[in-house]
Amino acid sequence: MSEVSPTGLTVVDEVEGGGRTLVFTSRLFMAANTTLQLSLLFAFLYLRANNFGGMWHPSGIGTPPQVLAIISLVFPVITLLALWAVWNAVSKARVSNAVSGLLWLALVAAVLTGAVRILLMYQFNWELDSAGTYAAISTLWYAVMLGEFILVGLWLLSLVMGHVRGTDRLSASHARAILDQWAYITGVSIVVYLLVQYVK
Amino acid sequence: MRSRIWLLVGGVVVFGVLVGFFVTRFLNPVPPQIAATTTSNTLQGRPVVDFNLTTVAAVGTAGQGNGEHPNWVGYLPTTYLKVPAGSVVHMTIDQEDGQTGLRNEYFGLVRGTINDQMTVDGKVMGALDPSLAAHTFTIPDLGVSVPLEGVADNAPANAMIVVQFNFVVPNKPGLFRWQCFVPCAAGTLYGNGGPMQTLGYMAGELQVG
Amino acid sequence: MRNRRTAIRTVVIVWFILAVGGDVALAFGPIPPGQASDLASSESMTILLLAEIGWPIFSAVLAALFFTMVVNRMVPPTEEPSAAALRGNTRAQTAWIAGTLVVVLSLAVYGTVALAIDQPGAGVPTQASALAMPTSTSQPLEVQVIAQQWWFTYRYPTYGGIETPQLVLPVNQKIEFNVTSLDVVHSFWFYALGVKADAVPLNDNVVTATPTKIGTYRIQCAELCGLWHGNMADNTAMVVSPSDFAAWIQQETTLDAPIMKYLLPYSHTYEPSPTIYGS
Amino acid sequence: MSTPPTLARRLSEWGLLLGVIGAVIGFIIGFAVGTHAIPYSFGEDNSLGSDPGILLGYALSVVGFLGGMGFLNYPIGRLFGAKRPSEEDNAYLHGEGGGLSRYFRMTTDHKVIGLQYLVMILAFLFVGGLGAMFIRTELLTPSPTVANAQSYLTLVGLHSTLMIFMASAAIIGPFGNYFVPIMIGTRNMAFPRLEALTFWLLPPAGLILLSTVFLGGFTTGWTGYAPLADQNVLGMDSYLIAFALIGMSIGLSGVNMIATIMTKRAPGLPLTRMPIFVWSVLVTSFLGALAAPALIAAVLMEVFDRSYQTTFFVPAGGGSPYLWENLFWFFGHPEVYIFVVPAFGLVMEMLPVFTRRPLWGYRVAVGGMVGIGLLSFVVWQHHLFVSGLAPSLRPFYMFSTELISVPTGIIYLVALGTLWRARTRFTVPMLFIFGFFFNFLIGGFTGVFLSDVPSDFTLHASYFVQAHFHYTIMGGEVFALLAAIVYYLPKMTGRTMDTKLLRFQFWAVFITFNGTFISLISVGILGMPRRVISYAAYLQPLNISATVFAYGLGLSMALFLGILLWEVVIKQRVAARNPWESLGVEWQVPTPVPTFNFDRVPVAWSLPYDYDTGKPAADFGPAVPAFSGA
Repeated sequence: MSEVSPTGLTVVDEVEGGGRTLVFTSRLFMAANTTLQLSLLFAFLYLRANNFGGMWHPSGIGTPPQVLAIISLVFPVITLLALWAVWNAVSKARVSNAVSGLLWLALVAAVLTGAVRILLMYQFNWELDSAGTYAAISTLWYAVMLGEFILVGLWLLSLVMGHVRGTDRLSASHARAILDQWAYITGVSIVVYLLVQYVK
Repeated sequence: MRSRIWLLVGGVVVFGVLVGFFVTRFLNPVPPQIAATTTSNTLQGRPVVDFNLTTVAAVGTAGQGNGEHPNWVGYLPTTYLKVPAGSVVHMTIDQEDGQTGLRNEYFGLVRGTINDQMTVDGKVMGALDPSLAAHTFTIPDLGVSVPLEGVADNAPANAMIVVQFNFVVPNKPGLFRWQCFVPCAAGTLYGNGGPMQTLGYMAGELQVG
Repeated sequence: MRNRRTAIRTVVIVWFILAVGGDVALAFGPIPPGQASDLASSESMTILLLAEIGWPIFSAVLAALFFTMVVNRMVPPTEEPSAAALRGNTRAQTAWIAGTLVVVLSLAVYGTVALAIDQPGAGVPTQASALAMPTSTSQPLEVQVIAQQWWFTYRYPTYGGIETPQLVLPVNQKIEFNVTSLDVVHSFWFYALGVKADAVPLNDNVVTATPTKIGTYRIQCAELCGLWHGNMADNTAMVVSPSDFAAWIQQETTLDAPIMKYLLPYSHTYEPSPTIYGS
Repeated sequence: MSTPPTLARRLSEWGLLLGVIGAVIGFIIGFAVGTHAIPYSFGEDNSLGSDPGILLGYALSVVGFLGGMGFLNYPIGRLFGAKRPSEEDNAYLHGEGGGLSRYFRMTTDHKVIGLQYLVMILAFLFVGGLGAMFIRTELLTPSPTVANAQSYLTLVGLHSTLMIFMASAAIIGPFGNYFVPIMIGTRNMAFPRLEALTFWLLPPAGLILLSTVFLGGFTTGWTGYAPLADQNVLGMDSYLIAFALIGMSIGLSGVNMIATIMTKRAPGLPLTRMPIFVWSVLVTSFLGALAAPALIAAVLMEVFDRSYQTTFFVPAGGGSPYLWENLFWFFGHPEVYIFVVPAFGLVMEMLPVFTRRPLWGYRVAVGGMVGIGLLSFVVWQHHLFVSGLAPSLRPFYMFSTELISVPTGIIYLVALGTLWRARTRFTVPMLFIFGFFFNFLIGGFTGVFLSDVPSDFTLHASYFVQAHFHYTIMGGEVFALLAAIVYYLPKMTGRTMDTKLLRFQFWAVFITFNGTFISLISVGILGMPRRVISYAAYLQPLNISATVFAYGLGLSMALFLGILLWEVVIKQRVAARNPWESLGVEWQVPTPVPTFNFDRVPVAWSLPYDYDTGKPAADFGPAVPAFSGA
C-alpha cells in the first residue's frame, strides 16, 4: 500500500529483502568460506614447504586411490548439473514434475557424495602420531569439505521436502542460492583433490 | 522497589560466594609443606638439615591432587619444602622410577652441590650417563642440579636407588622453585606436560627461612 | 580572555613550550635499553627519534582537542560558519592526509634503513666460519642459546662446545647468538644488549650484538612457555674483560669435564629424543 | 490471536531451563563417546577424562543447549518439509506481547537481543575485571604471594580471553543489534534466528571458558601459542571450544549484519547517507566475516592435535609453531579493529549531537574506516617481528602497520572538524568521548614504537605492549562503550542513569585508568615481560603504583555498575523521550520502541546530522505520532 507523505514521497509499509537477500547472503558465506579454505591451503603449502624433520610425507603414507577420489568428484558434479537444470526451469517459471525429479536426482547424488567422501577420508594407511603432516592436513581438509557438503546437502533436503510436499514451492532465488553454494564447494573440492593427489 | 533491592543484594551475595569459592579453592590452594628435620652436626660451619624424598612412577592417591591424577609420576610425600636460612641441606632421594633419559644431556652433570658431587648407592659421582636418568632435582636459581639414576627395567620389583647430596641455601629468606629436567611426563608432548607443569608432582617450591 | 585571537595564540604558545620542553627533556633523559651494546644504542636511538617526532604531534593533537572543546565555550566564535564549511573542507582534509602520509612514509623509510644497517636479529645464520675462533673482535663469536622448559643453557662451540647454565661474554667482541629451543616457543631477552629473539624448536634464530659495557645483567624469557615462565630469568649474566672471559672458560671447561663425553655434538638445532610424546 | 499456543511455543517458555538440561545430556553423551569410542593413546593417565571426551562433550553440550533453547525446531521442521511457522508463532518468537520472559528465551527481536548482549557483555567485563584485580594484587610483590605460578597463568588466561570475548562484541553486539535496523529503517534483521543464535553462543562460551579451572586451567594466555597448547592439560580444551564459539558468533553476526545493511535499507536511503555508525558496523562485519574463519581453521587444527594426535604445530612431527602464529594473527589483527572500528562509529555518531553540528567530513570518515578495514588484513606479521620468521618481509609489515595510522588519523581530523567552533555540550557521554580520544591517542602513539622493528626489539612482549593495547581497547573501546551506555539507555530502557555522581565517576575512571597504564608503560620500557608472576626487584615501586591505581580503576568501574543498577534497575528513573535532542532516526521512534519498530517505514532520508537546519533525518509519513515533538 502507499500514501503520500508531507514531503510528497510515497510511504511504503515494509521493504522485503526476500530473494535478493538470500542470493546475496549465500555469496557472503562463500566469501567467509574462502578465508577458511585459504587458511587450509596456507597450512598445506607451508607444511609441505618446510617439511620439518622430514615428516611431511614419511614413507608408508599413501595417497587416496585415484578411482575413489575421482568418483567422489563425479557425484557432486551430477548434483550441480541437476541443480542448474532446476534453477533454469524455475527461473523460467516452468515448474513441472520434471523439477521434482531433478531435485530428487540432485539429492541422491549429494547423499552418495557424502558416502564416498567418508570412505575417502580413511584411505591413508597411517598410524596416528607418526603419519606426518601430509596425511593430517589432507584428512582435516577432507573432513571440512565433508562437513560443508553435509550442511548444503541438508539445505537441499529441506528444499526438496518443502517442494514435494507442496508446503514451500521452490523459488528461483532459492534455487540460485543453493546452486551457487554447491558450485562453490564442488569447485573447492576439485582443487583439494588436485592438491592431495598431485602436490604430495 | 524493596523487592528489587533484595534481588540485587541476593545477586551480590551469590556472586561474592562464587568469588570466595574460586579464591579459596583455586587461587592458591595452601599445600601441605614439609619442613626439614634438623640435625646436630654441621658442615662448613653451617647447621645440617635432612630431607628424604621418594620419586615414584605413579603417585596413586598419595599425591598432591588427592588422587586426581593417580597415574602421574611425582615426588613423595610432597614438593613443597621448607628449610631454615643459611643451612646445609642433606638431601636423600629414594629413586624408584625407571629410566627415561634426559632431553638436554647437560643436566647429567652434578652442579651446585658441595664439591659438585652426589652419592649414588654409596659411590661418589660427578655426572650420570644422561640416558640412565629418571629425574633431576634442580633448583635453577641456586644453581643446584642433580641427576637421579633410574631403576633398570630388568631390576627386581620395588628396587630403588638411593641418591644423597648436600647443598647450601642462602642466608636470605626467599621462595625458590625447583623442578625436574627429564621429560618424564609420559604421554604428554615432549614429556613436559601434566605432572611436569603441575605443582606437587614434578614441580615444587623450596621455602628458605 | 575576551579576545578569540589571544586565546588561540595562548594555546599555540602553550603547545610550543610543551613540545620543545618535552623534546629537550627527552634528549637529555636516559633512553632504554641503554648503551650496553651497539645494538642497544641503535635501538635507543630509534626510540629517542620516534619520541622526538611523536611528542610534538601528540601534544599538538591534544592542544587542538583542548582548543576545540574548551576555548569555543569560553570565547564563542563571532560569526557562524557556512553550511558548506560545516560539512567538510577538501583542502584541510587533503592537507591532513598528506601530512600524516609524509610522516608515516619517512618513519617507514628510517625504520627500513636502520633495519638494514644493524640487522637486529631474527636473521639468517652465518656460515660455519662463525664456528672458527674469531681472529678479530669484528668477527662474530658464536654463542648458542638453548631454551628449554624452564632454563636457558648456553653452548660455546669455539671452546670445545662446552655447555653452561650461565651466560658470560667478552666485552667489545661481536657475539652471534644462535637461539634455539628444545621444546616449546620461548624468547631470549637480554634487555641490556637490546637482544630479543624467539626460541623456536628445530629453528635457529640469529642475533648479533657487540657488548660494550662490563657488568652483570638480567636475562629472561619473553614468550609464555608454561608453568615456570615467570621464573625463567637469570640475574647473573655477565659481560667481562677478555682475560676474565678466558679464565671463566677455563673454569667451566674443568667443571664440564665429567659430562663432555655425553654431550651431543654441537649443532644449530637438536632433534628431540626419544619420542615427541615422552616415553 | 486466540489460537491455542503450539507445543513448541509452550516449551520455549522454558527455553533456558530446557537448554541447560539439553547441555547436560549433550555433555554426557559426547563425553562417553569421546572417552571410549575414539582411539586415543596418550593422556589416559588422567582421572578427569581424556581430551576427545572433553572436546566432544563440550561440543555436544552446546548443541544440546541450543536444541533445548529451540534453535533446531525450525531447521528440523524444514528438513521434513513442514509448513513455515504461522504468523502468530513468528510474532510470539519475536517477543510480541512483551513481558520479562522474552529476555530468557530465544527471541528474534533485535531490540531484545541488543539488551541481552548488553547484560552479557557487562558480565564478561566485570568478571574479567575481577581477574585483573587478582593479577594486580599478585604483582604487588616480585615473588608469588596470593597466587601460585599455576593459578596465576590460568588467571591471566581467563582475564585476557574473557576480555577478548567482551571486546569483540562490546559495541556491535548491544548497540549494533539494537540500533542498526532502526537506523536503516527496517523492521527486522535479515536473519532474525541467526541473530538470536549469535547471542546465545556467548553464554556457553563464557561458562565453558570459566570451567577450565576445574580441568587444571591453561597456561597459554589468550594467544594459545602452540606447541605449548598441545602440551597443556585438559583445561586447554575449554579455551579452544570457547574461542571457536566466539569465532562462529563473530562470523555469523558479521554475515547477518552485512546482509541486513546491504539488502534491507529503507527506500530513499543510499549507502552514502547511512548514519556513520551503520558504516562502522558494516566495515566491522566484513572484518568479522572474513577474519573469523581463519581462527576456526587454526582451532580445528589445534583440536586435531590434542585429540587426534596430528602434529600440525609440533616441529618434530613435521608441523610448525609459526603455522599457529600466522593463522592466529591473521585473525587476531583484524580482530583488534573489530574492537575499535565500531567505537569510532559510535563516537562520531554522538559527536554531532553534543556539538550541534553536522558531522564534518562524513565521506573521509567513511573512507578512513574502510581504509582501516582493508589495511588490517596485511599487518599481522608485526606480531612476529622477533620470531625469526621471514626477516626479509619485515620492512613491508613495518610499512603497512605504520600506514594504518593514516586512516586512523582521519578519525581525529573528523572529530576536530566537528568540534571546530562548536559550543560543545559537556554532558557525561561527551566526557567519555573526550576520554576516548585522549586514551586512543596514547594508544596510537605507543603503537608507532611497536610497529618500528628496531624499537620493537626492546618493547616486544613487554608490558609496553600490554599497556598499548589496554589503551586502545580499555581506554578506547570500553570508554566508548560507557559513553554509549549512558547515551542510549534512555532509548533502550526508557530510564536514565545520568546523574551528578556520574561526572565524578568519569574523572575517577579516567585518572585511575591513565595512572595504571602509564605506570605499566614505564614498567615495560624498563624491561618487564608480560605474563610473569616474578619480576626483577627494581620494578616493584612502579608495579605498586600500577596496582594502587588499578584498585581505584576497579572501584570506579564498580561505581559505574552501581549507578547503572541503582538508577535503571532499582529506582527506575524515567528519562525524557529525547534527552540529548538528537535528530537521529532512532530517537524519532517512540520509546519503548514498538515490537516492529515502525508502523510505516520512513522515507525521504537526509544525513541524520543536519543540526544547522534542525531538519530530522527521516519522514515518517502522514500522522505518525512518533514524529511529534522531535
